[in-house]
Amino acid sequence: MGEYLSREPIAVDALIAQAAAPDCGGTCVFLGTVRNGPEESGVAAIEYSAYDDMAEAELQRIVGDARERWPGARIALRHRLGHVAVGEPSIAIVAAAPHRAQAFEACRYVIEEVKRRLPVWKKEIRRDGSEVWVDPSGRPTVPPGLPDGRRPSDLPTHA
Amino acid sequence: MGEYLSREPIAVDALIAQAAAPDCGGTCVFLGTVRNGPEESGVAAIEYSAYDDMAEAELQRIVGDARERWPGARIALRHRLGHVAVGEPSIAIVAAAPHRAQAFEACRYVIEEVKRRLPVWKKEIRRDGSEVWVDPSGRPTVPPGLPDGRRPSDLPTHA
Amino acid sequence: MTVRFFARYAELVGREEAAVLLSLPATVADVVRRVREELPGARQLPERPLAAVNLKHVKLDAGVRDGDEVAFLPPVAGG
Amino acid sequence: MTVRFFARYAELVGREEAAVLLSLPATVADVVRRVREELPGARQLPERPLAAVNLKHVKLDAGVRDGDEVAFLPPVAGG
Repeated sequence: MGEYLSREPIAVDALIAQAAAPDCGGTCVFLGTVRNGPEESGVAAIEYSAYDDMAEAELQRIVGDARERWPGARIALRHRLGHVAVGEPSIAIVAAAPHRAQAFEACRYVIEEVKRRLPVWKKEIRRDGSEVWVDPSGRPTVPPGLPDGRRPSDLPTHA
Repeated sequence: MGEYLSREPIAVDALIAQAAAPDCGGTCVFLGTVRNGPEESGVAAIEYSAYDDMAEAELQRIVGDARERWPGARIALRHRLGHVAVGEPSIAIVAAAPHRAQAFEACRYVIEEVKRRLPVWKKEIRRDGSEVWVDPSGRPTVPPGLPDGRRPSDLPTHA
Repeated sequence: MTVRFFARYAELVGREEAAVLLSLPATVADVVRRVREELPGARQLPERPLAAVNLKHVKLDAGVRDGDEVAFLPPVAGG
Repeated sequence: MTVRFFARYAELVGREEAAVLLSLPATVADVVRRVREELPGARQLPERPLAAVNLKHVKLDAGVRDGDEVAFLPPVAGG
């Protein structure tokens, strides 16, 4: 895989070190973690799959866009694929910048674009052994055999 | 010292683990790092000092306020005192929450309140051995012997 | 051109890839129509899926050319 | 009551702590005035410094009581 996708656990410290620079006084990190909260009890793990080549390209575009918007920002990112257990991060984004506002804004921009654009999918692995595709909100999609249950106007459109 | 102030290097990973919980899917971390950028060339380190008892109390109040505003959020924080070298974090704030918006907002709130309220002061240690108190923006304060150079209306007022 | 299916769509169609011949000029919407007609299981795909051509998101009225890689993407869930 | 000075203010006043006697009722502003009159070096403190009483930020018109810990704080620079 390329720079951004990985099947290994994410080393957050190494990613922070990668973004660091002497002129960067503020660093914002976002970690997305597989959760097992009241909305999704019984989750043991999530299996992440991707359209690998496009996901790498899309992450390059997203990071490139962020660097253009916040020219002082240094960004490091890792998205994990494959089996990710509850409590482990599936994504880590680090944005270091001369001042903290830029770091927060760049980091937030990257995760929002990831959620909007990245061709990655999640299958929940339940403790009872069952598996279910989950939609972007983390809820199970309609069972196979039915269309998405979304009208065309709900689908994101992209330029 | 108490829960929040420390003279030891900050273990960011341990702080992230402290805030983690199975129902928290988003974690936002802020690191404030001693910088040596174009605006402050020649900085070797910063010596942080505090009104220790008040700083601990103020951090407890800030974290308490954040927990009240974002009830699902779990917050961990460490502020370093003493000699902190360029590139090392002087503060680390971790906010974990069920959803990412809460994590970002709670983390940002805590650092903004820290900047506004925390009785901590910085003395820059330059590479040439000189030392200078720096004001909140990181610029040297006026030399001793003159008043702050701020009119009363510039001073933050607190309830 | 090559058409690729991912995640739940690959399960619905029962395959991850298909070769499709179309008379040009044609759009992504034409590819969707052809795939839904010709591949068993593909009728279960939405009529207006999220689509990509050559690793970029596109709208359904985007043109396709010989040699393009067209992909149908379930709602994305990264992060 | 006890008055404490921090960081640059401690350097200006040449000490970190002083005991101050005031007739009550009195405010933090009265403490500032007394300190600026009585302690050498304290005239260099601003007339309206940031202040705290018993570990809490206060305005200068806040009242003080016997036994209070009053602190004068240079502009804060934490984080």
